[in-house]
Amino acid sequence: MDILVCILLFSGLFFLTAGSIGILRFPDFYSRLHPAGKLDTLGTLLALMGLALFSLHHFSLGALLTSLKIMLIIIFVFVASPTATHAIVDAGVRAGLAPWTKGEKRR
Amino acid sequence: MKIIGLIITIITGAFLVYAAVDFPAWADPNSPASTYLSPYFIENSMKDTSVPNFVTSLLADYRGFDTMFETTVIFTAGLVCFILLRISGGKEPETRHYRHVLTGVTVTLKEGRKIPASEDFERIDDLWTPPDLIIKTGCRLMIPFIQLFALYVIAHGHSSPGGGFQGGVILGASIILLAISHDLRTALERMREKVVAILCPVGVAIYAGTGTLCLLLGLNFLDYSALASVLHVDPISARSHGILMVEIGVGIAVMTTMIWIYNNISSAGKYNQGL
Amino acid sequence: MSELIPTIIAKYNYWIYITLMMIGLYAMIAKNNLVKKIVGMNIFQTAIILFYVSIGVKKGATIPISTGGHGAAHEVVHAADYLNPLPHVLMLTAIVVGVATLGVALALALRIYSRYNTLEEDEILAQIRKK
Amino acid sequence: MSQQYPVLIVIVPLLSAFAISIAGWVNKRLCFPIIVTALGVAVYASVGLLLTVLEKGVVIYHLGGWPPPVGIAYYVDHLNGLVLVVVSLVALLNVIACKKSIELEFPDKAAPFYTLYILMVTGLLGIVVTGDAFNLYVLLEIAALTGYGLLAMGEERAPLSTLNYLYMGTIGACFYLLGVGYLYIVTGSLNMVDIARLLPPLYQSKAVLAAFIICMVGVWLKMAFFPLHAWLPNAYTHAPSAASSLIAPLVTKVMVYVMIRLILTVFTPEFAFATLALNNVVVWLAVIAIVMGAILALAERNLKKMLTFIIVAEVGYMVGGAWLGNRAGMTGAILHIVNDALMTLCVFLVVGNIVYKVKGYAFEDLQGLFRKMPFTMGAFVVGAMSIIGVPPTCGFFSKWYLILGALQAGHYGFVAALIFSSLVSVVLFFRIFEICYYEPFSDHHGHDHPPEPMDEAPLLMVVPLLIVAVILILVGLYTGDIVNHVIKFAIPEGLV
Repeated sequence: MDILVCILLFSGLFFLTAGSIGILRFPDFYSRLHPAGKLDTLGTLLALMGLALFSLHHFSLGALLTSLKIMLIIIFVFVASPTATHAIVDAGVRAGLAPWTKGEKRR
Repeated sequence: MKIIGLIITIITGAFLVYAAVDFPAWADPNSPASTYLSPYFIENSMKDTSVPNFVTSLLADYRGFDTMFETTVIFTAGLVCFILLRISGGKEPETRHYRHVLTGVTVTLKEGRKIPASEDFERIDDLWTPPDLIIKTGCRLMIPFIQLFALYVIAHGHSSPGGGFQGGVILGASIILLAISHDLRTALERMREKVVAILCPVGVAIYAGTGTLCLLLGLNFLDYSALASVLHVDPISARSHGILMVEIGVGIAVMTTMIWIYNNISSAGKYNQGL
Repeated sequence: MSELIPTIIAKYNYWIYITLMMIGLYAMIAKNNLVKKIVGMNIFQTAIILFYVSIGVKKGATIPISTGGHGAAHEVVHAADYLNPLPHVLMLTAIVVGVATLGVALALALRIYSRYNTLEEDEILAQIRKK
Repeated sequence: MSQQYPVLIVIVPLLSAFAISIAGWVNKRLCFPIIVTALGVAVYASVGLLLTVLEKGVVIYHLGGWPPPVGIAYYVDHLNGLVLVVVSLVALLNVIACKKSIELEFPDKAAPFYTLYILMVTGLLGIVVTGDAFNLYVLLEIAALTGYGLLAMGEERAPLSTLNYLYMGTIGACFYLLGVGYLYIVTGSLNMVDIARLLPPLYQSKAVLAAFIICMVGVWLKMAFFPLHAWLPNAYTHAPSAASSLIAPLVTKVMVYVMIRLILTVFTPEFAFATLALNNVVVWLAVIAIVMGAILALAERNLKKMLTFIIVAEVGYMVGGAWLGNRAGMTGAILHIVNDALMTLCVFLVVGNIVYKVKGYAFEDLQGLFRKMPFTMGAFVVGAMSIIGVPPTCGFFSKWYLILGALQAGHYGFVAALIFSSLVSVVLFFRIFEICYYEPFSDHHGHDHPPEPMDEAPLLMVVPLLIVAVILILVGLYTGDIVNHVIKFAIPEGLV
């Protein structure tokens, strides 16, 4: 059980870290949203799943309620985060921001 | 100006550092702040008000008078934004735009012309852009849950972190989310300006009115134990119920103020289109 | 020197708040853009909020909500187990005041922008002087 | 009911603010009667409270039924009893006098304007009546926020000068809050009387010193004490006349009250004057404030702006008087809070009337006003005499006490500054009298204009103004009673 929690947490943290590095390293607005949208969502999901499992460690009704709440958060993050990323991309397109192509300078 | 700013900043900072040397260390359990008044609140909150969340009992009862003015500050901010920005009685623009909902065809009308009254056309603005389907659906999915959570936060402020301010802000955020994901006109159809502007003082008046009710029942202002005779409970639970009453007032006031400020600032007082 | 370092470590919350506050103050005095000044003002207020909240911390204490819940009215509560709730309450008020001030300041900035079409203070003053 | 007076003073205006705000959406004609009734109740309650205090001594009111220091308490003693009466009276007279100009300037926003107005009065009354250091901060912010709203409604430059005021005001309030935080960290209490009880063993602590200085700087920022005054003249000049004639008399004076309250009650005079030995520095600052205020006023060719610089100088009077550190100086400062509120109200109401009729307040607009608006200008003469300090009016007596205090303290610079600024005021006001009285006759074209017919402002504006002018003289005549029965008890015995 503990090992599973650890694996989940660490993989979540790995994706979050990778996402942060990606935000810094990618060349332009749209490609930066790629790590920001996907990796953050996945990292949060995994980390929260780990926490939900961890709270079931000592099983009781209260602990079950807590992990249910965490599961609810997971669902909402899963809905909200891609929508938000989509909204930002949409705004970028409407503002007339051209995507980066190979050979251009970083923006 | 930069050099003057730097000099002033350094002098002030040095003075504050000089004063901080005499302060108790961080997280010191024996500092005067932790030993003089706070033990009273922690140890007697349950006995006095039967509220397990000490912050709530302190906020809405022991120092409820502060909180009443805090709510008034929020109301004032909404009112100031309104009085500064709202352009009332604005003329109708010369051309109006309508959109046929089913086909997406946009119709532009000169002044004086009318379209056949039907459900098929909706009024739009000059800078209107079609709301994105994904965003619309995503937000429509989230808003009911956000509002439900807000009500939970208001109602559960007695025994978990939360209360009127937090819940009110979340409630306001749900309406603002509607305005962002669709457009301001849609949000205004749900919450009309007049409703917002009247509910806001009503919310604060619920707070002040609860206090005044206590005064009329013969005790001091905001002494909720006076409500015991009205609510038919003992004075200690009366305090708990009084706190709930004022939290509801705060929630209403904060929610409407957030919406009010958003409406005014995002449309610069014209109320035609949001961001 | 041997006394200085423990002092610095033991009171680091004060140094952080002073630094933040001075950043805000500097932005308010030195920046030319009105919105940047508003941001500086907000940092300034946040620094004070941080200062107050850090007063309320106690070693070995938990958040100020009774662990017994509603049913445990007769349970003895030890003050040392809970954080000081008073600064939290005061700062709830200060946060609200900060938000209100921010709203009013932004409304004023909007009015100024619609009048002068700029938010740079020197350009606005030049426009006023021209008249 | 009389034991509820302290809270009624604040609650009745507050509740009426919500009523006005709602009435604005239902029936606009209800707003004015509500605001006048509410302020009338506030005046009644504050006068009743002052009489109770005179009879029985300090009145303490426990809000929420919690005794201090656990809860918030109101302490009403002679000092704030007096200031309460002044604040509520000024607000009542001003709203009646400004009804016409509010309706003229904001035809469709009168209701929010009245709401902000009465919220501001609530804030000011609350600042004066409260006995809790943090509660004072909250009310300070209410008064400030409403003030920004009211001031920014004015001419086109008003938003910019108000935003500058907002920056300075927020820094000032934050400094005050920080000072309270320092006091809280060393004492653990927020109640003013309780802090004063806990402080004496800590007088040597650097934190208390810092708390005192930070609070003072914050309060000085808010009251526009000289080097920190830059926001005041523009903000007040461009404001709508109804707002400036409320804010100019009250805000700076209430802040002076806060300073005196901090010195007398929280930190006690022993600490402020004896332990710190900052008196001389502050009094010299006040001297500079007075002189600079007078000189800057002399340079203006605009009646309203000139008056705002006079306010800067008057703040110098009060701060200097309070920091002289003796009984006479403190008496003068407290008396000057009362007098200055009334005489500033008088001259700003005159400006309001002039703006209502002439639509301007530059010196060129004032020509021939004595003939055109005799009653308004008559009141202006009384107000000006009071600012100059001519005997039957009240301004003379507070200056008398201030000079007495300065002589007692051996501070001749302050005496010289007072006399200098009085002389400058003479020049300032006689220059205006000359323009208002003689100018149309010195016509360049050489032929006489037919004398302009009398064109006085409406009765609703003139009558309150004349009442203020009469009060100015009455306060002057009864100064002895005010000092002997009220102010004498407001100053602690320790101060000689």
